[in-house]
Amino acid sequence: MIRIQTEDFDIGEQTRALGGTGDTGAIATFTGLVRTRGDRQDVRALFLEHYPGMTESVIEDLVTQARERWSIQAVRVIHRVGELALGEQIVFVGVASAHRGDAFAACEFLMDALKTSAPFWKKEITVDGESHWVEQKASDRDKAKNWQQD
Amino acid sequence: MIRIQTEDFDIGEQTRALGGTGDTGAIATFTGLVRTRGDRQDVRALFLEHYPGMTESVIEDLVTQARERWSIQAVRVIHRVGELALGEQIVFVGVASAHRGDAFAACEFLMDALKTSAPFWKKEITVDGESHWVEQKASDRDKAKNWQQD
Amino acid sequence: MSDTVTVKFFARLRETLQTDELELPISTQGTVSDVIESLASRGAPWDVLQGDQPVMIAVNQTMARPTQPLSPGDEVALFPPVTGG
Amino acid sequence: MSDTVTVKFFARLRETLQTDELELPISTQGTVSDVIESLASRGAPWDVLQGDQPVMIAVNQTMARPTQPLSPGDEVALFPPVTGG
Repeated sequence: MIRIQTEDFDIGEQTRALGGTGDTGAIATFTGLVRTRGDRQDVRALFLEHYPGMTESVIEDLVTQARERWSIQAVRVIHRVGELALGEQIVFVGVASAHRGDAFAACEFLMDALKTSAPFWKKEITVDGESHWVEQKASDRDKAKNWQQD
Repeated sequence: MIRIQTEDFDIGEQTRALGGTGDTGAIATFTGLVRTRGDRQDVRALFLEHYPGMTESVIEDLVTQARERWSIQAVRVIHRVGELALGEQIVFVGVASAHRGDAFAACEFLMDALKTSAPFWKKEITVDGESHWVEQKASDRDKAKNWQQD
Repeated sequence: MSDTVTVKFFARLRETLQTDELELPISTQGTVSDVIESLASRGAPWDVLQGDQPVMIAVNQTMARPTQPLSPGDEVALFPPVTGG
Repeated sequence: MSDTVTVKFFARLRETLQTDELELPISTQGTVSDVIESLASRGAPWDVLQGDQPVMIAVNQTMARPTQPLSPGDEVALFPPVTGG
């Protein structure tokens, strides 16, 4: 399940939706939150823009790659867009598997890959009312590269 | 926060309790569930025993190790004991950090270390009414060893 | 089918160009590079497309290189490196 | 203080020995090994403590080796490899 939405989501509900088949032994989740220190200090909100259509298909493709690489049973990805205040949830990736190693690896892969290949752009709005587009991080590119297979 | 308890827990509530300071950018969680295929097939429940006192201090020590090794802001570990039916939640580890790499690494370290060093023992109860103690897995020992530093 | 492509802009590029989408005629055997050159030749602010900041390209919602040939009706998107998650 | 140690058993060991806790006198300079030998010498089922299956040791709730010296009042725990999580 992949959702791009403006609304918030409930992590408990999302996690329960991943498990409960009796075959699932492990659920790994990641939640990203708006934090006060981004590219600049005193961030009070983010504005998130995306490329409708392409975003969903890029994430679908990442989930397919994860399914080919690890033994996983269910995946849920939620990414919010629009304006999000400090402390709000931005993104959720949850992976269910029989085993914890697969759940952790697939969850971290999906987050790292999403950061560098899904068409989302973040603008930070600071407490002084200024705003600026966030720059892509070299550390994020490195993390994504580490998952590349020979 | 470390809890050993018979009662169930709500992942949404636990995750919300980890974040929300404005400094937190990343929350990684792991939840372990009772699954039908353990050491044997057709598991219908687990019985979990622990060593009161030692369990808490071992987990405290693992959390201290995680805090020394990664930049993390909050940790919650919940482990249930007693009889747990198929599909029920056994264990929760949640880690909050400014950055996702630290949150993922500390969460996976804590789960791997907990599996091989916290004094819990699992007995599987199968649908035919038989029960047997679970054997420690070599794969779990290997995972825990991989975190050892030179 | 029209002999044009749709060009979309996102994020900082969309704001700098004050344009989220336009239609552009393409010549036979045109590529993404031709589209970028044609737009940049309009002068400021369009020259940002050939400036210092990297411009990513998608054609029909798939990442593409500047050398990618275009067909009438294609959807070209130009945007800064992505920063979601 | 008594000249005994408390010995606790968990999981399969607790079930096999049908004992979760006992008090055992210790000699001066006694070690965990002495405690295990003394118990195993009672014969079946206690010989399981020196059988094929690994027995883990904690002294005062910290993992320990068989050579660890004991003092009166110490809490020794014997249990199978742990399997939580």
